[in-house]
Amino acid sequence: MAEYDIKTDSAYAIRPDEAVDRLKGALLKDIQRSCYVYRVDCGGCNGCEIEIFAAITPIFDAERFGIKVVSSPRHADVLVYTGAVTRSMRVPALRAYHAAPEPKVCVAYGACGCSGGIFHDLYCVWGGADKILPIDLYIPGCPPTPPATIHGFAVALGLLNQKMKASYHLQQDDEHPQLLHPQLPLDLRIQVERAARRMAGYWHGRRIADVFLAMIKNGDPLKLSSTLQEYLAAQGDPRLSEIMHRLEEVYLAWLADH
Amino acid sequence: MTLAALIGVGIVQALLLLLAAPLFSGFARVLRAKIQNRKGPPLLQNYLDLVKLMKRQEVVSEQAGWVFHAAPYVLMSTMLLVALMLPVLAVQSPLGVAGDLILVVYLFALPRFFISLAGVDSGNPFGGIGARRELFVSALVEPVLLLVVFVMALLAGSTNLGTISCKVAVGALPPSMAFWLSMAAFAFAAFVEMGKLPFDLAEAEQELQEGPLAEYSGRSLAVLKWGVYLKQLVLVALFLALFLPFGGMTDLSPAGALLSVIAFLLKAILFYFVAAVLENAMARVRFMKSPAAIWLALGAAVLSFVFYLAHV
Amino acid sequence: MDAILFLLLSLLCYCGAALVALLGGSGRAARQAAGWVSLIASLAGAISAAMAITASSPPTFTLLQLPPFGALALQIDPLSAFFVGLIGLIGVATGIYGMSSPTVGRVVGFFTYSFLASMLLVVTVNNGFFFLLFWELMTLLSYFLVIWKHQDRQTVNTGYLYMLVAHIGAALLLTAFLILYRQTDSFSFRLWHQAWISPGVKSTVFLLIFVGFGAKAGMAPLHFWTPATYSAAPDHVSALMSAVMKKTAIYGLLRFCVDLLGVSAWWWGFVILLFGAASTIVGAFYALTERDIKRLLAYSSVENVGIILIGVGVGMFGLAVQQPILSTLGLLAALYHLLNHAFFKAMLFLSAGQVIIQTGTQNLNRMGGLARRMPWTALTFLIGALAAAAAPPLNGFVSEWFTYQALFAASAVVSFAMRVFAPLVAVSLALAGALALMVYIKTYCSAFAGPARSETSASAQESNTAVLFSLFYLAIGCLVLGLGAPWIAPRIAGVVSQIAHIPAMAVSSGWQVFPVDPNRAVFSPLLTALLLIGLLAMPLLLIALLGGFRAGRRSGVEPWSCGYGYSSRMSLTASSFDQPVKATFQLLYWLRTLLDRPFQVIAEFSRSMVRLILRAEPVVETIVTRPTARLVESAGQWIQALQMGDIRVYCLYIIVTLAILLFAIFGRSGL
Amino acid sequence: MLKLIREVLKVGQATLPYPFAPVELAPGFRGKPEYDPQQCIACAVCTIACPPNALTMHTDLEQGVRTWSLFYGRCIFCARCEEVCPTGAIRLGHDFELASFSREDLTVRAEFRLAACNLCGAYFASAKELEHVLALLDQAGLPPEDAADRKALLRACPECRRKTDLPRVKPLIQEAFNGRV
Amino acid sequence: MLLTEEKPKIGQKYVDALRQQFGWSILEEAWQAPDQVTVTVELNSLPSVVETLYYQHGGWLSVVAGNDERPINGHFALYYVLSVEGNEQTPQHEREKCYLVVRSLIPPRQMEFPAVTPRVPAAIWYEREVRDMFGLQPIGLPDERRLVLPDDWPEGLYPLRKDSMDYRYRPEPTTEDETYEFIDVEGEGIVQVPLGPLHITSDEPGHFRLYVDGEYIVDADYRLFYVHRGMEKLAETRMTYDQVTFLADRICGICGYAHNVAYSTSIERALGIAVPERAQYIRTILLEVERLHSHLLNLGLACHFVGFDTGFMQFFRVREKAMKMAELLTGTRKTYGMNLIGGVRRDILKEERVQTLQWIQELRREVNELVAMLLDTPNIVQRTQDIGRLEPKVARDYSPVGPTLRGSGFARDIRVIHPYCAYDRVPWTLTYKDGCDVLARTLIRADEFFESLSVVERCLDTMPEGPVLTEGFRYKPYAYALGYVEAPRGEDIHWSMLGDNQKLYRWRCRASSYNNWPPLRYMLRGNTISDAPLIVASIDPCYSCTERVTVVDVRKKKAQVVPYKELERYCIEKKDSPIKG
Repeated sequence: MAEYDIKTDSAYAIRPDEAVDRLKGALLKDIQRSCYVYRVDCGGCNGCEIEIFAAITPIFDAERFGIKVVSSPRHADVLVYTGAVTRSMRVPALRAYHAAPEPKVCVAYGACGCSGGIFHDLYCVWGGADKILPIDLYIPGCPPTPPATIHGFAVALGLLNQKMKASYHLQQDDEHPQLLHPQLPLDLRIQVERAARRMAGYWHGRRIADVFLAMIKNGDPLKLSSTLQEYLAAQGDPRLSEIMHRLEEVYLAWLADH
Repeated sequence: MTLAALIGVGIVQALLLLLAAPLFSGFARVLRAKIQNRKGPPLLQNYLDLVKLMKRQEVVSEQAGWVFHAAPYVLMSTMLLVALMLPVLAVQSPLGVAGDLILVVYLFALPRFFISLAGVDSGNPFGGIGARRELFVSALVEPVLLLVVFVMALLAGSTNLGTISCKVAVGALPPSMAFWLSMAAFAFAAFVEMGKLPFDLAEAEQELQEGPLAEYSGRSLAVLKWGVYLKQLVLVALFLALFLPFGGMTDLSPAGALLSVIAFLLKAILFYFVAAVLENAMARVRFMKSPAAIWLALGAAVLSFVFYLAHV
Repeated sequence: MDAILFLLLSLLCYCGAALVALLGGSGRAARQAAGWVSLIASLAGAISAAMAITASSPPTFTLLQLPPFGALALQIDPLSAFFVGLIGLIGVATGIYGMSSPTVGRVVGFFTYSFLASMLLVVTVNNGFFFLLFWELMTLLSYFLVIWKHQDRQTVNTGYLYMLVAHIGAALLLTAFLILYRQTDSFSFRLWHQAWISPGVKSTVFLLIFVGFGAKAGMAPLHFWTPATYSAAPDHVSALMSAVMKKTAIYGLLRFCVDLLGVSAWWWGFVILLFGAASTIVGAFYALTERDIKRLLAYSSVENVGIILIGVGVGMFGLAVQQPILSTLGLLAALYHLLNHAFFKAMLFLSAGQVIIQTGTQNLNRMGGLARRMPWTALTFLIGALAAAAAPPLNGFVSEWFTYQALFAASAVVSFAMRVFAPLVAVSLALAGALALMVYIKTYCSAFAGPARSETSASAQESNTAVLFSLFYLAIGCLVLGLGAPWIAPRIAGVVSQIAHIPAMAVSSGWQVFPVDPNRAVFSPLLTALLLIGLLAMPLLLIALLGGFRAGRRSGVEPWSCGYGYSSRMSLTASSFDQPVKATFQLLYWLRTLLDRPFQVIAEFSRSMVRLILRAEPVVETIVTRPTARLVESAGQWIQALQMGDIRVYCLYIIVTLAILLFAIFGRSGL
Repeated sequence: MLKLIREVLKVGQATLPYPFAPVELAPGFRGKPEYDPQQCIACAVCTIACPPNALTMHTDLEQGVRTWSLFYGRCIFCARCEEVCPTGAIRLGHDFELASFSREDLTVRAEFRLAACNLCGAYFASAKELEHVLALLDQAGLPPEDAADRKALLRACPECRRKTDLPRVKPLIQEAFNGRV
Repeated sequence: MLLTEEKPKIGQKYVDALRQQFGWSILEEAWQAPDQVTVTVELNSLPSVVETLYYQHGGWLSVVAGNDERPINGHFALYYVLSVEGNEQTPQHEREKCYLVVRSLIPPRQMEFPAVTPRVPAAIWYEREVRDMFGLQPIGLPDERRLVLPDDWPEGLYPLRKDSMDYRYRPEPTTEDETYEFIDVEGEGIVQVPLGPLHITSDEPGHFRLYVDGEYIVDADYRLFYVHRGMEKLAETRMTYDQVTFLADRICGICGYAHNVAYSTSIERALGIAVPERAQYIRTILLEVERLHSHLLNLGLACHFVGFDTGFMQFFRVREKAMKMAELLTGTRKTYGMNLIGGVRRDILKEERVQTLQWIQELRREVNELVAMLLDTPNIVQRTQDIGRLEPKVARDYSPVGPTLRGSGFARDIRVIHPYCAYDRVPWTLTYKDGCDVLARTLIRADEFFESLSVVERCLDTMPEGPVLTEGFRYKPYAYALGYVEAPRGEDIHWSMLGDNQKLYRWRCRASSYNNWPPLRYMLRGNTISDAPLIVASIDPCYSCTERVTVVDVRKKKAQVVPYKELERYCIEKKDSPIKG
């Protein structure tokens, strides 16, 4: 969608400046133990903003690393851009950029800040902070949790190393996807998994279905009921019992069909 | 002590105050974190901040004139001058030849003039409002401060800082109701002047985004912040010099010097501790209600004056 | 005689300047010529003062003898010399200013220079009758200056108000003088001083004189005419009125109450002290809420007169209780502040005048950003503002410091009233000081700092060289008066000892000044200034040590306004500045509104009364007024610009005053 | 004020030691989607389900290559991909430390080969997907001849399949139309 | 959708009353649910009908949706959604409460409609928005300014028209600086204080222009919708209707789940899906968990804005427990992504249940202590009492919602008026106060917090058995219905209309703050600058959901300029407000 990207020759547009780029390396050393952060909300949903707030509150306390959220971009060392950069926020965001002293670190925060997130190609957003200004660090997440925020700042300041690596996989010849529960008939597996998902959702459902299918697979079908009883007694969870019994019903119905 | 020795002590104490000011503010910052159940920044964080700010680029608004540039320097130099004059380490005023208590009180007005002016000069809308608030509050506090100064001066028979301090230190002023009330009123006035919550009206972060500080950046901000820290410590030192000048040197001796430094640090820590507890346990005063609180201090000051008249 | 010669020279030159201005046409050349002549006059005045102050006996010169009233003699004793010097020093500034300021045209020039001459006469004449005569002349001339620039109804009303107050004051003075005349059978100051007068009479005379001069000095609560008057007058006239004319009232107070009568009761000083304190408070509060720059400065003058009166009060109290230290301190503080105020207020008015010329408005809300357009004017205004706000170590602070010391000394004396009130007055002084700080920050901010709030303000031009010269002259005066205190204070103390007839006391040694007793307090303005400047090195050193100078600076960015586009309407306005004070001290402002009304009514009433008189007495008009008017009219076509009605009224005033005077005297001798 | 001080003293320091010690996460925490390219069959279900288009797929029919890509910078961690993935190739793990200096480091790409139609030779589906479907057919336990039939059909592209199937379907369609009309 | 005849139709009497009063102007009625009816009225009687419902039958304006129905029936359509609750004359037990949607069609050649705003002020923003998004001119609307679209958006391009543009089309900016015209307040020396879009206290962008005389706020104007991203268009284009739940989560980072539920229920109602009981309970639990952390956030921020940072930190410390609870129950702290059309994606098993119950105990105890501490803190009451008053009359005119409304003495909560999920099955009590000030609103939040704890507890204890998800329902083209939820900030309401391609035809989501913004101006007037952030925070605004502040006093039909002297007097005396009435 290149044709829809911003082309504006704005008075606020950022021109490349090599001198500033060179200074950035020195900056990191200076701000490693004292870092003033200014938040620039470019049209986020509030999730990111509140998580940044949460990162400075007692449980996570970013201030112990000398990180402080300041109220004026003039004081800022790091500008944190959240939100998908709406049209109305483009100029204010750039004003904040120009208002901050050079050099500075610009962080794109959250899915929207990194790329526009779920809004990435909409008419009223520009799709991420890096569309309008140079970004030094991306902190993905929707929203990034406070620990993720702290980790992100630590990476930005060079205190921790980046964990992410680009990966590119090329299909190999010996690559074969494994079948799930290959010993069980397909329709039984699918029926049980569906029932489990309907009863407990995709996440619990899969785990429960796996346990159940393992019981079928490993045990004697006739003894299933007692194995199940033992298992459920050990778990002591009435809801789990209900779900398992429903799966048992599905299994019994399947057995009856075959 | 000889004049030369006194001047030496003055220089030492001014440097001490200058260098220790960020430490004390850092201490307040750590206490603040502790009251919020946080781990908080390292004790020396303020130094790191200042050093960092020094190395940052300075961004200046197009509206700003030279007053804006001058203000931080005026603040620091004026506060250093006061630091030279206060009896901090010695019971005498090291630079008593320059002026007396009235001069000290008026010296606080000089940076206020410049900082407020700078707030407006920067063109920043909040800078102006901050300037207005700062001046309004100080207009209310000034009479309190002066009345207390007068009562103390009358008790001691001199407006000379060293004289008052000496007399209090050697117990020549019998502790009276007038003295205690003056102390309370002065402590309150100093607290307000320090710009601590609930009276940080000019720099109210949530209301005014740090007011006059908002437009500053880089080394100017560093000097300004340092100046503000120094001003706070100087106010504490002034309070201690007037009311609790115990432990100060009378002669120049290594032991005395060490003792006086330790005594001062302990007293200042105590003041900062109490101030930190108070400032973190309260909401900011609603600006238009701040006079009511200050009338109270004025009341205390007037009462101390009445007690002085009645020799109580 | 040398001093007298210079004085006469000065007078002549002022008259000459007036004539040059009047007859020289409206061109630049005439303006400059008049300015130069007046400059010579002022310098001559200053020299005369300098000579007289060191003279062993007061030089005197008798001009003529007018038997029933005594001799018209000029005498320059130290007190007179002090004021002659003041007029000369300020005259220098207005002279230079007048050379280039378009406001000082033909008529205004004429009146200005005659006004200066009249003031010289007021402070040097040593005869009650002539004092009053010149006093009236001074009032009349200043009245013409007030109504000259604007001829709208408001200004004319203002003129009436001014005249009314001045004449009520004059009437009181007249009464006092007549009482003294009855006691001594003479108008001669010397006789008044020597004669024995009963304390009761003295006190009556004191009260009359105090109120009479108080009104002229703009003391609260008789200050109400000042803002309107100063606001209406041309800027250099406001400067003269505030810096000098007001001070002649203080001169009168000192001359009559301290020098001639001698203080006979402790409450004289006490009353003055209280009125002084009230003036400081009222002046400061009202100045704060003004948005008209000249009204603001006028109210500030009220405050400063209050400070002067506090000094006078303490001094007189000291005389009454025979505490020469107290008297020395009080009167020293008063005279010193009087001098300081003249300097900084003249400068403030003159630079305000420049601002008004450039922006075309007196409304602070519509100025702004002038510091970038008029940097030098801004600098001088800033120095004036700092001095006026009593920022150490400028001159305003030095005299306030003396005032505080005087009050401190007063609170230590035995009198209970003083022990209670002196510290409270000090508190009011502190409050006024803090408010004054606010006033001047507000003024500087609204006019010079921040963004321009009007188009004229955005296109303002720097003042011309001559004006700047006069501004810098005054600014340097402020610095010298501040830093040179250890050398200037003893001179003033000498004057004090002469006025109060007490032995001279040391108030300074070396670099320090002190309140007679150096153990009580010392203050060294020069040392303070040097240290303040020297200590500026400390932050610079810190920056250098921490590598701060390597980081660059980027300027020219928009002020940060929360990410929104900046607009000049976001910057603080003058009205917005003082609102918290206004809201907190509502009562005070409510009082003003309440009191303003009757005064307006009185002014309106007197105006209609005058009309009535005029209509009822056409005879007087045909016989006296019209010929006088015609005479003045014939002085040039310029006179037509004046409203005829006004001239008639004020000629009438003079005539009525003189008639009463003559009647009183001859009526008595006839008996 | 006293209540506050009491509360403060009671609670003590609440700050977690992270990053010096790991944080405790809920077992069902939705962290970074972990992708197992071995298990992926490039069936595109996830890319269709993904609400923010963090998962995209590009099919190059000329080269016979399908590129699957995941951009963490756009991911909203909703786990729809996990929910719909038929082979469990993508699961949301507990990793949340995703900060990265470049967009590139936030991308995972995998390139898969396409299967060619055994009738016309055109590329039509991911080879792994085809293989997986065939394996499922085995697992479904269909009768052998039926299974072979289907397998043969599956190896053809949809176009060819339709053509092959036409004779069988035609009468059914006609019947349906007749019924209507 | 079709309803069998036996089901009672709640609200029939209002429709009958309308028919009686307006006769032939009432063209059609259609029932979407037993308590949802859409009445099509003749365009010219639209204002009268809405006014009648609003002021005579106790109606509250919930949302106005514009719709480009030209592909369906050749017209533009307007839907004025009112929650009609019976007027005060009706006895309490006889008050029927239903959603009555007034629909009008606008022929495309006309492109204008009579504005309702002059009769019902609450419609002001909605009609401005309709003008922005569809180019339909409200005739008689006093405010000509844009509301939603940014300043740099070209004239004449209306994003929500079906034929106007691709959803990805990004026109070049037309301007580099703001062109929005703020109201001009007369008065010597009035300073305009800008707050935002980047202000430390607003964690989201929005621009407030305070007109201050010294410290006092004489008037306020605002420009919001900095967060307008165009998600309604997105939902109608790129996404399928079942993906929109994940978009609805991201309307707001705090109360996203409420939107999610509102959206899901609107679709479920339109399609006639019976959501399993257990899913209803789980939704209720999560809605209340969301309220927990949202209210703690607001309490914390209220402390923060008055400079009581310790309180802020303490509330946030405790709030982490609510966040952990959310993480445990949903797998994420904020944007839960828990709903599918037809149910929820995760069940609550024993472990989660036990842990949650334990945290609830802890939260109850700790928050109890913190609230006591807060009220005990000197000057907190002084800072909040009589600050930011929302007079009941203003509230009635502007239809604010949630604690903002309940603080002004109205006992109005969607959970009671139009129960959904499990709210009619677990006992709980409604809180309202008549302080009309910040204190009242804050205390309501504190009370609601504890009530939410109880609701979660009771739901966990009484959760029914059964599945959590319904599958296998049929997609019905062009069905439409309302979904509504009482979010922490008030009623969220979604009006969804399905298309014919597994997508939505039109989605109108209205967040609670949208209705709370217009009366804010009245709350700000007469207070001081110190109070402004607090007052704004007291409506607990959510900029992103509203995506949008400039209010014009519609009763006076133009930007009302109160004489400055009057305001000055009012600021000082605090009585006889010149703005009232």
